[in-house]
Amino acid sequence: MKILYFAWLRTTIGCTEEEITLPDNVTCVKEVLNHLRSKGGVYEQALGEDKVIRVALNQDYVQDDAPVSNNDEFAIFPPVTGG
Amino acid sequence: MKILYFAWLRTTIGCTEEEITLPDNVTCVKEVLNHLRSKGGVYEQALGEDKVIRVALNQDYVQDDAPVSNNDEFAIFPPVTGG
Amino acid sequence: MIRVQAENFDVGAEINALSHGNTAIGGICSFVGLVRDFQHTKEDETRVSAMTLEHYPGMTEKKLEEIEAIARDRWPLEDVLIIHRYGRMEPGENIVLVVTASAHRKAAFESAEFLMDFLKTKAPFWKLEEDDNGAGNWVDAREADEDAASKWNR
Amino acid sequence: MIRVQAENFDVGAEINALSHGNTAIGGICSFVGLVRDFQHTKEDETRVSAMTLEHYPGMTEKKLEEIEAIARDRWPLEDVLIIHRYGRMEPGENIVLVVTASAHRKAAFESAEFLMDFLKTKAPFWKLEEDDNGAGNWVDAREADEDAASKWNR
Repeated sequence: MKILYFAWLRTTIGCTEEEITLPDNVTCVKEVLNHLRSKGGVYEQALGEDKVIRVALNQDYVQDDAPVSNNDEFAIFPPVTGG
Repeated sequence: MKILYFAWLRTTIGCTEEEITLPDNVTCVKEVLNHLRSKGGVYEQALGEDKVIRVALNQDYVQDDAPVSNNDEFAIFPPVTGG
Repeated sequence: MIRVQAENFDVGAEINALSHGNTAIGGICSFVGLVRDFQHTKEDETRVSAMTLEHYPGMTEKKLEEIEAIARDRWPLEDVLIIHRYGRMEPGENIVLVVTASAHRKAAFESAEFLMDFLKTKAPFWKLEEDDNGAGNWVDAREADEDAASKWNR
Repeated sequence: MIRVQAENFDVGAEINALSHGNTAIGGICSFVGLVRDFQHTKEDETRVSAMTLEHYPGMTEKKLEEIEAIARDRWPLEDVLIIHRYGRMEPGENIVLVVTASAHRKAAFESAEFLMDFLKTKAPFWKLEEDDNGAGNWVDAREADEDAASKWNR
């Protein structure tokens, strides 16, 4: 699965984009976030429960329970501030 | 008093502007309108009770009971349709 | 600033000129009203070929200045422009322009809509439409315009 | 039509181009958002010297197209233009432009305001402000923007 980070998530994690292989027990958005968080360090810091983040799956906003697969584009970012 | 007519009031009465001297008993807007109406013909036609008209006194909208004098500019026109 | 004129105006140039160099402005809202070539009803396909706007010189300027002052009092505006034409205009031509500039988006939008609603009901202009049969008709005031203007009193 | 670009754009030229020749248009509403040189609070007089807009290429275009389609579905629009820039911009520069053209004034105003409210809450852009001390700060989302957008669901 391709993971993209934007804004302060990108600068905190220090990475624009990475490729991960989902473990078999990771099947929805919330589980992807928990999986990344379990890597600790900057991931734990960026994805902590106190952080307000949004997830887009294949460029659409999704909720925590949306199903995921290894072919998806998974983007994590703060609430948007354009316009 | 200077009387101005606009839009269909102008075309019905056939006059852009006229000067009248107010009789002593004509002291408010409503009385000016009645005075003009009493001239009959196109005045009666243009200022009939069924007609929706507006009055501006010295270039401000006024109600029927506003006091008038011979020095005023008195304009009669339909509801506006600009913009 | 207000302008009442017979000549056409360049919407783009007016907006560009207004914003220039004031870095307190966060948003500029504009509205331009144009002459439409519309058919009156499905049954009556007569189209408007031109229209003439009559106005009340003196009172027009006075009312536009009052409307601008009310908007500036009600919203935090960096700049305001109102241009209203009079005389004969053909379909596609500009009739009126309002532009409002503010630090804030909501103030710019609301004040521009307010200005248009008030122009429609308070500025002494009257439309005479010529249809493609050559007939001239004074346009009736619309109740919807009065309703739109009255909401600002709430 | 939507455009996502790094280059600046000419607000006036864009509006003039959109209206050209369509005599079904009765009103054109536009809103341009600009970079403000604002001081954060009375106590903190630091001013923004520039900002950089990061975006999500691909998703940005997709969301702007969706937002345009929703507006066209909801209001009778003759034309719609959305331009949003990304990259580094200094105070006074254009960030975003929406233009809506309709036979009717109310449709033009409402749809332009709708587009801006939805851009603010749905389009994947993030502002990084540089203040005049050289520090960079990611701007927090405003609850007021969410409130403004949510009113269109009523």
